Amino acid sequence: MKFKGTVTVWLKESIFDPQGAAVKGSLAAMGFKEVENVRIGKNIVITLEAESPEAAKDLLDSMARKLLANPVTESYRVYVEEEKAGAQR
Amino acid sequence: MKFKGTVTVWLKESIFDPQGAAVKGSLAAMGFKEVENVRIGKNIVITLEAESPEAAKDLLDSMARKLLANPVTESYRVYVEEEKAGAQR
Amino acid sequence: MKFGVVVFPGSNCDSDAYHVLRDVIGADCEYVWHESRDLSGFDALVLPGGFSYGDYLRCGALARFSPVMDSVYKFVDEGKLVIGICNGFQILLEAGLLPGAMLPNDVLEFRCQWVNLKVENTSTPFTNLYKPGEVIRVPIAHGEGNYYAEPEVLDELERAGRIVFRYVDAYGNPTREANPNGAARNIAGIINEKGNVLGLMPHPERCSESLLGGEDGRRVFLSMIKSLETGAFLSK
Amino acid sequence: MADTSQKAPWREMGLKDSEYELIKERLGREPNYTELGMFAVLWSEHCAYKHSKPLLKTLPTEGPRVLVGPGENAGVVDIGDNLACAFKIESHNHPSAVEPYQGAATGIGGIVRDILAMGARPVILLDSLRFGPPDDPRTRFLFGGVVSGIAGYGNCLGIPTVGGEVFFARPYAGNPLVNVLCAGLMKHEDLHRGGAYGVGNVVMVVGHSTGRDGIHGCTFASDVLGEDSESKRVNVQVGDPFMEKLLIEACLEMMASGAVVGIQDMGAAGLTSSCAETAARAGTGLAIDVGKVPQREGGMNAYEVMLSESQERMLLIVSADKVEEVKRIGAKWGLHAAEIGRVTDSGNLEVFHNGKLEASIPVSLLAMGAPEYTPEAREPEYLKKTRNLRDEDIRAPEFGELKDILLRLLASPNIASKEPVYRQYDYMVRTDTVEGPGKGAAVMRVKGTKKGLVFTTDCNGRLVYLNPAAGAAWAVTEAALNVAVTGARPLAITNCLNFGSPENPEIYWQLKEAVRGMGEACRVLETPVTGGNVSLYNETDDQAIYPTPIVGMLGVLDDIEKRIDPGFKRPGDIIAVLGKVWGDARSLAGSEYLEIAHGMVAGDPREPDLDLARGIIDVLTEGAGEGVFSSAQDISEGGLLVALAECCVHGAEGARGCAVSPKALGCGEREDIRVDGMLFGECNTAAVVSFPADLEEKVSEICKRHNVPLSVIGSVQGSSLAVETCGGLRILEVSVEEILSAYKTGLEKSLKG
Ligand SMILES: Nc1ncnc2c1ncn2[C@@H]1O[C@H](COP(=O)(O)OP(=O)(O)O)[C@@H](O)[C@H]1O
Ligand SMILES: [Mg+2]
Repeated sequence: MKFKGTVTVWLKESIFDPQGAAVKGSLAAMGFKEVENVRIGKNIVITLEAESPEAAKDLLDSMARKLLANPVTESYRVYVEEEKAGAQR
Repeated sequence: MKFKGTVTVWLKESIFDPQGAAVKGSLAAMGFKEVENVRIGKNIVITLEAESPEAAKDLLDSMARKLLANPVTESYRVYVEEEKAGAQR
Repeated sequence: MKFGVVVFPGSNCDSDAYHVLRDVIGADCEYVWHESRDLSGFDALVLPGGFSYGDYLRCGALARFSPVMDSVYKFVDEGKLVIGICNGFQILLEAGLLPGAMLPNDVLEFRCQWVNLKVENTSTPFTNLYKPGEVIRVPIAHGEGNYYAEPEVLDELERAGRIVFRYVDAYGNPTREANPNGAARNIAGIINEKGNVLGLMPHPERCSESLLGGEDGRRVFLSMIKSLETGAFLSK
Repeated sequence: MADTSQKAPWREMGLKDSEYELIKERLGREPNYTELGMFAVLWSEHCAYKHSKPLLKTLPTEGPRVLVGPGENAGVVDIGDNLACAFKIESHNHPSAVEPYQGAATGIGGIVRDILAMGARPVILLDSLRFGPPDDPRTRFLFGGVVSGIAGYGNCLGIPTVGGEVFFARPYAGNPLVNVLCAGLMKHEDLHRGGAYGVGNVVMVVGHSTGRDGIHGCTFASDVLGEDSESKRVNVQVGDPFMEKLLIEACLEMMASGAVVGIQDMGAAGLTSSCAETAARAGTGLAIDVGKVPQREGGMNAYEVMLSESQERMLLIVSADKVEEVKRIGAKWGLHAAEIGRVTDSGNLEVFHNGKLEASIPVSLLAMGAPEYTPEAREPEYLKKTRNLRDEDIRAPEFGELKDILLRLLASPNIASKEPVYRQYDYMVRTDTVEGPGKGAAVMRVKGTKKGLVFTTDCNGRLVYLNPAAGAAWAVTEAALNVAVTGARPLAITNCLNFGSPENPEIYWQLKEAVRGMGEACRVLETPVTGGNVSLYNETDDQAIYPTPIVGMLGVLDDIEKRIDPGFKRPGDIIAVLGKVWGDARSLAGSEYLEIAHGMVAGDPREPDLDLARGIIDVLTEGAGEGVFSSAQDISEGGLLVALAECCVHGAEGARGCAVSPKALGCGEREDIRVDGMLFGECNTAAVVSFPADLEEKVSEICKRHNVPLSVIGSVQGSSLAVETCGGLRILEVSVEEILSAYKTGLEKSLKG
């Protein structure tokens, strides 16, 4: 079966996110005063073959641990959905 | 009310994503042969004050259009959820 | 005649441009703080290289919202000259003053090196002192110089002679090997329709003195001065 | 506050029982938890130099050009024209081993703030790197991360990274070395110091807000901080180069405004060390309130604020009447500039939290009271074996093998071009780089003068491992010759002593010997030590690194137009060796050749002939000044043959080949000479020069005057590197294409495996 996995990667909460801070500053300067906080992370979408949703999730988890996220500074989450032919992102 | 908005930003499908290709290559070299495609995007999480979910969404949409995504190369999506105190990401 | 060099938070080639204009060429030149809104004293502006706002989010994306940019639009409307170098080019793209956008270098690395450029259009206020088709040597230093635009936009740029500099080999051919970052059609620099806004990734200010290994860049600034003095290639 | 008498929290913080007792005795009471934390960080090896101070005192630190020696944030050297250069090298090894990108990035951030603290504008960076074998996946991960971290931070700051080193060897596998040198320029009158002078002056924190980052995990005690601090604990700091760039501009503007009485970076141990050190230097006290420190996250206690290592912050001591000016400049650059306390005459560092006294410690005790240790030193066992390298242990290669050996040496990642590294660094920004990375030492112009500044970092850890005193002396000598072959005069050094655990007597012996060798070389070459850094405990699972005392050297060219470089210039030029090439088996000790061709790390490196080195430096600088030399290159890794190959690689169009015969070097006259020793020996006090034939007499006259042997060995010609024996037999010919291809692709190939 084919799956679409999404791994979201974030700087750990206690680590200052300079990008987010700079974007927040610009948003404020542009008049978006409602903004309280901005954090920027990565979204990695991987289409892959696997036997089952669980197997896909395990694979993605292992990719995240080994390559996609740096455990020292980042945390990650894995989501899996079945890929339907012609599905819209 | 306080909301947590997420703006995901992607390179348009028609544009080659070298970073995604490089990650795919690394994954293959590490033995993850099941991977068919990798694309990398940004995840921008913004906590903000707004009157209603619709108002929050409108604000986020406007931020995305003006700043968060570059319309020449990128597309975006906006998601909104109510921020619960102490909610886990 | 007076040049302004805009200083954004994080600009770092501002003093290089200033040095070349004032000390090497002897032009009248002043820094312009990014919060300034008055550009009335200036005839030409340099948006310098560097990492404005850390290049966070996207290169040039945050600088485009600096207060000075409102006045830059007016400045451009008035037909005055604006040159964006490296990060300055990225800011011009983000600001919509030039078409297209930058992607990360296809090598996925920052690249600092000398490149060969072909001067494709010498009928501009920025290149009128070069010979048509001349190949010059200029340094680049960027992580995101992979120029992108829709094919129709590229065709239009070609047709209108708005591709001013292209990455080429020593013989002037725009080969794949000569392209350091994957830019569409080997584009290194483009000009706007009106012909008064130039953006380029290479750094002419880094090769304006022989001591630094080459002087091919100096004529960019001298061309601007000549245009301003004579009115040649200036639109009104 | 937790009752510290119940357990022994100081042990978790890294203090010995005896140190805790000393604190109690000198303080006259038990320190509370916050105070203990402050002692623990300031009395750590990193801050207090407990094991190295007695040794460092033996290094020569004075000279007519030294304006500021060790003790301040960086050394400062007079370079003439009322200008001064501040420079220093520092390590970030341990953070880089954990998170290579951020570790290297914040390493740049830290050393740049040290230079800024002297009042100088930081203008130059060099990086000296050591990794494990290139075919190890861990090495590739570390290498990639470190190089992009340096690029990411340095490029954003707009400070060119103009040189450095990369060396791969097994002992660095678990413990890479990331040393970064920064240099800055200023006018003499702009010199600032890190002193909290003037009772009543205001203490300010400028730059980033303070967060919980970098507070070392082991210093947390859960009963004090509660469960949820566990998840918040992060020991790696994330750099924000954009903030650092703003900090540089803002601090320079603040200093120029005349508001700044004292300035100090906040590096290791953050607020604690910067407060204690500034007060100690000035003989004053400080009273600060951590509640006034801009915080990133709410609810930080005094302990956390005092120990935070959040990056991109500076401590300023400001005249009371200029505080508003400093705040205005801070606001202009979008930075915090917060008043946090005052200079007092109490001699104590008093820490309040919203008015409540949390800590009060005499600054002298905190900053200078740590004990000094002189541990046992014992000559290492391994030396018995490695020293014992005899002539017959090294199989002499057949002539037919020489070409292959040369090409393998050139492709060795330790010798091959480092372009895959430095092309990621913006080495041209600021438009002062006249000779960037790639050819040898970096040559920088100084705008508004005729001068050039020349920088290099050098150290061959393999030589130091085999003979610490000689190896460290070689590091100084090689650096000096690297500088001199540009035509510049070496002025002063900074150093970073990277060693294993000093509590191991064999390692302490290495350290002691290396410092002795370095000191001796610096004395003879008249290049005083203006500062530096010590990084100990570089080991994993009992595998210590090669002892690696890195030397960063500064030289000055009086006239930058008279510089020379290694590349041959004209066919027909005479090629000669200045100095002495031994050519015997011993000169192969610790050579790249021995490791690559024979798989051996062995031998007992000779000490450099320092008087000869001095002479060579005089010949090079004088000769360059008179314009006699076409090119010059020192002999180091890979020996004479690799030096010649490099002269070809960098040669001008049409002048890339040469034919040489080492006959004039004594081949055939001395019994102990062997071909591989002659061609690949590294421990030679020598340089290769080329010059037009009609200048031979002049060159020879200069050499005589300085007592330097001059041996003509061949000439620039053809398009290959050709070597003949004394008998006239051509034993080697390699085309320049083959040389270039091996040299240019070697590093990438070895990293790809
Ligand atoms: N990590 C690095 N960063 C920048 N430049 C480097 C680095 N490593 C080596 N280089 C440059 O490559 C050249 C050759 O290095 P090396 O063989 O160590 O030189 P040297 O002969 O000067 O000791 C030098 O110009 C050096 O500055
Ligand atoms: Mg060397």
